[in-house]
Amino acid sequence: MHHAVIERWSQGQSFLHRRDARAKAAALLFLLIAIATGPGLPAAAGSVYFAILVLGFAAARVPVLGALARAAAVLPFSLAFAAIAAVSGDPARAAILVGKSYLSALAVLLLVATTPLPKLLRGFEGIGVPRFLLMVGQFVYRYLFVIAAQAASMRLAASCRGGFGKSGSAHETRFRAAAGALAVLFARSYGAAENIHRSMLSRGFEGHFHLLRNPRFGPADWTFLLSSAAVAVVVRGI
Amino acid sequence: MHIPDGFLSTQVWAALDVLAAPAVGLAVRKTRREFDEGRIPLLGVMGAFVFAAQMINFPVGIGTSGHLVGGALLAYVLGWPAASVVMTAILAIQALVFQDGGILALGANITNMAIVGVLAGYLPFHLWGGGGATARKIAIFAGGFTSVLVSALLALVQLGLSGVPMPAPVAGISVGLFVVSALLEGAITLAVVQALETINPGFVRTARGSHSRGAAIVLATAVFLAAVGVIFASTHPDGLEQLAINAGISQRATNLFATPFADYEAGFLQSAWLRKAAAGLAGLALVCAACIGFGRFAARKRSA
Amino acid sequence: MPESSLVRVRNLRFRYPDGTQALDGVCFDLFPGECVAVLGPNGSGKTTFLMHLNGLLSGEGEISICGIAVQKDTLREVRQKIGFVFQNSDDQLFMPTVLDDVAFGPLNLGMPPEQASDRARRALEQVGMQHAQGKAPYHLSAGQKKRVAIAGVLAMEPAILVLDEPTTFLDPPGRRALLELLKTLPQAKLLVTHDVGFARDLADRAVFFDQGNIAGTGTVEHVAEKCGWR
Amino acid sequence: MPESSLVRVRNLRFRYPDGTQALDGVCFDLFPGECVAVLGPNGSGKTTFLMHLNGLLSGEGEISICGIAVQKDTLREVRQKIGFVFQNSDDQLFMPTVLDDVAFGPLNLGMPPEQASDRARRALEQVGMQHAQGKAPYHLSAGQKKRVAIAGVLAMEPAILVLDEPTTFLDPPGRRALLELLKTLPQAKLLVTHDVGFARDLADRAVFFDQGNIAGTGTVEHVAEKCGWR
Ligand SMILES: Nc1ncnc2c1ncn2[C@@H]1O[C@H](COP(=O)(O)OP(=O)(O)OP(=O)(O)O)[C@@H](O)[C@H]1O
Ligand SMILES: Nc1ncnc2c1ncn2[C@@H]1O[C@H](COP(=O)(O)OP(=O)(O)OP(=O)(O)O)[C@@H](O)[C@H]1O
Ligand SMILES: [Mg+2]
Ligand SMILES: [Mg+2]
Repeated sequence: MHHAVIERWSQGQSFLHRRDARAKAAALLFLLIAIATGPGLPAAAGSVYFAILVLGFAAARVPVLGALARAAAVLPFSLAFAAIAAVSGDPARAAILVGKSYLSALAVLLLVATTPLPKLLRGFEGIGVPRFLLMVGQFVYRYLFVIAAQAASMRLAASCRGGFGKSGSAHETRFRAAAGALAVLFARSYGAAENIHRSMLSRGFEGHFHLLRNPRFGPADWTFLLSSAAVAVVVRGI
Repeated sequence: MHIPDGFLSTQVWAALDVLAAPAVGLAVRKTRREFDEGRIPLLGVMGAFVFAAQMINFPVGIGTSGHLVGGALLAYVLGWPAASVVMTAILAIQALVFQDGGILALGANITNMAIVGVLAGYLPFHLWGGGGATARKIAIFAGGFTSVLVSALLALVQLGLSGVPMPAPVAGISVGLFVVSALLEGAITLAVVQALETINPGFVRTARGSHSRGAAIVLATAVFLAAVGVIFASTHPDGLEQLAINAGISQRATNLFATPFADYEAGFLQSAWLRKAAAGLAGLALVCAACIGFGRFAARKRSA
Repeated sequence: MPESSLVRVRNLRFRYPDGTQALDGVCFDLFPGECVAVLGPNGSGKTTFLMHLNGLLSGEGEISICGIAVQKDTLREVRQKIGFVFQNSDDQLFMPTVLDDVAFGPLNLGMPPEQASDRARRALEQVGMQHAQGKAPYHLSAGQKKRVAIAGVLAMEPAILVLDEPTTFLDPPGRRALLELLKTLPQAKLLVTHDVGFARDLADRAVFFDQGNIAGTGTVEHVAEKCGWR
Repeated sequence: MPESSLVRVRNLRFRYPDGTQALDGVCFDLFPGECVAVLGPNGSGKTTFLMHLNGLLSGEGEISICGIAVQKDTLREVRQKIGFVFQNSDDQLFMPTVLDDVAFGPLNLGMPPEQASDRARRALEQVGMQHAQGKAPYHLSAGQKKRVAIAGVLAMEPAILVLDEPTTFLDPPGRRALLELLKTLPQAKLLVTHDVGFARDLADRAVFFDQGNIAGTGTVEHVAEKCGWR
């Protein structure tokens, strides 16, 4: 699956991997804001951002080509609008749309490829995001894999008997079948949630999540944060 | 439609981030009042369900298929505040892990889908869901329909306000496509709710038909404003501003937005472009505030 | 006599996009009336192998089902010949009533509704579930769900039945009842299972998967012995 | 000697809100060091019975765990004494990493993080999974998941282990490894299973549930024989 690769990358041990999640998240914000608020996107600034990000991936020992390809996930959306812009006589804007969105996606990818998601979410708590919301996010991510595997086998099972989507029986039958599959998936998810709750109670849960270790924000993290901010400001000025 | 970074102008994304943060905060507070931390797994697993639901394709017609978006369905099952929280978590994970939607644009995407989309999906259900069987069906369908339509139109407005070129034919085609996918969402939501009720009638909340005319008007206004916004933002570059001036909000809005930006760059506000943007944003903010305000009112009524 | 083999696989190789070599040169035959057990550790490629048989995945090598080569344009025909019963019946039962569910396949084959529900009824009789026609599948017991899932596949009148871990969630009487049911079904069967006792009672022979290839073949007893599997 | 029984249940009755009488006067004792297998058909009330032991459900009758009556105000104590391993490991491994998950219980007991992670590490060693500390639970195999789930329970240092269908999803070597692991754990055990062979290898005696009550008791062999269970 798509995410599995990113997760593997995030398990690395490089300098970037070892930085505190809060430092990396803040550095990402600086970079994104620099890209977003820059006046247009001069080729020079764009290339420098790109070079910095590529260096980042290389330093983190994440396959650069793989990362470049993954960040291309934004391109269909961007290219569609860029085409419209170009046709309506604004080719400069078209280039900006594609450039800015791709660079931003690449920057986000560098963060998640060097920070396991649970650590990242915990880092956000330090920035003031409500813990409740983060815990919901953590559970979404955890059970994504479980429920998606169930959905995949349902789709498979259906396709062995003609599938939901393709032609064959009446449109309505297949529509109802797909709705039924979702309802069954829903009921199974609901049951899983109840079992999880039971299992939490059995292990002494009393209404509040206690978490292990709060990461330390060390001097190296400060250095990293401040220098990335400085770089972002300088490059924006190009 | 998940807007990536690089598309929205600074004013638009910043304003929407500022708007979305307290809205999500409010939703979290309300959710915590109803669900304790022990129910976090339920919210999380339901979020995972909405994610996974994209893998089940529904036949649409000649060769194409669509899937559930889920905002309205979540609201019917969990109530709107929890549904907003779950959708917010989903959008954040999509932005981070799947590069689907931007980080700076997260406020915009949350506003469109997790806040306004969920409220717009919940409202019809709240209003008419308590009526007879037919009324209930219509309400469920309408909820799915409006949630997707309003979210998509808002996204289009934001893009238009940000100056992303959108010639009239493109805007027209987009709106047409949105209507189709909104109809599909309505149909899927209804079909899934019906199937769920054969499994366990307890899953879907019972709505109190309040028949509040005011709320219906708010809903209709939200949809209408969003639609009008799209048309003006695209076909009449200055139309939105004109509308705002007519409504008398332009001046006030400019002042409202002037304060935070005043130190940033003095002459900045002179630009007509910014006035237009400010007016548009103020309009958006009004729509959102109305939806949120009504949501609070509705929730109070239900718990009463 | 390769002509008569219902499933004929030669030199099948498959690599998942992430680089896992899941199948590495599998050759296999299933003859009419036979029941073959597929044994092997978790992750050895058994499910991946099954998914090739009806074209849900496609790797290198030759596969033919009842003499039809599995290719894009023959999928419809192939999927009618080979019926899959999944491990978790909930994956498979999604229509609001048992009858609707069993008729889903035949309707997809383009059969008129009358005829499809006749077929569905007949399949339900075959598994002894005709009394449950109007029930909602989600509320049946584990054993009943398994029977309905099998009926859903039988309704397509396949020549071959493929079962992935059919005994999961069943209590011993349920397991025994399933065994009896499967013995009465005339189709050739391919049975993936970790339950060696069940395989021994049902299968004529066994193949043992290991790291994407068949590492042993013979009677269930013999294979289990040789591969340290019990 | 009822004083020394770790689990003491008298006349337990429970009816689900929908009217199903799931338990109908169950009496049961578990003594230190014992391993008791709970057999019985689907829907006979086994899981419902287990859920009463740590107060997840509460019906009429008396239950005490290590001499403590199970009541609202003793739940904290009781839940530390009795450790539950659920059927589906995915439901039990809900934290993002293996170490976080195993430390979840100790942290809930109010232990400081340092000490909790020490305990978690020790529990992981006990099940032979110390190398997987930092992994995400969904990247583990079925057998590994089961081990981590057991570690999560052992980290609370319970006096009693309760296992609901522990062999589901395991291949034969995984099942055998689990058997060996459980044999080395000193706790008294209560084991619900449909796998009679597994019960025979592990349990000192068995009780047979039927329609919400205990219909037979004795050695596994004897109960299986008497109740037609194999
Ligand atoms: N979608 C996938 N992408 C990448 N690798 C996969 C995928 N599905 C399975 N694999 C890998 O392919 C190999 C074979 O998997 P398969 O599911 O066929 O095993 P199996 O024999 O059916 O195991 P089990 O007894 O657990 O069902 C394993 O190494 C597995 O991790
Ligand atoms: N939440 C519930 N509401 C109503 N009835 C229930 C509920 N859970 C279980 N039951 C019913 O209570 C009875 C006992 O169920 P229980 O789950 O305890 O059986 P079991 O012996 O564990 O079965 P299995 O071997 O299938 O796990 C069954 O008739 C079941 O249908
Ligand atoms: Mg398999
Ligand atoms: Mg049970």
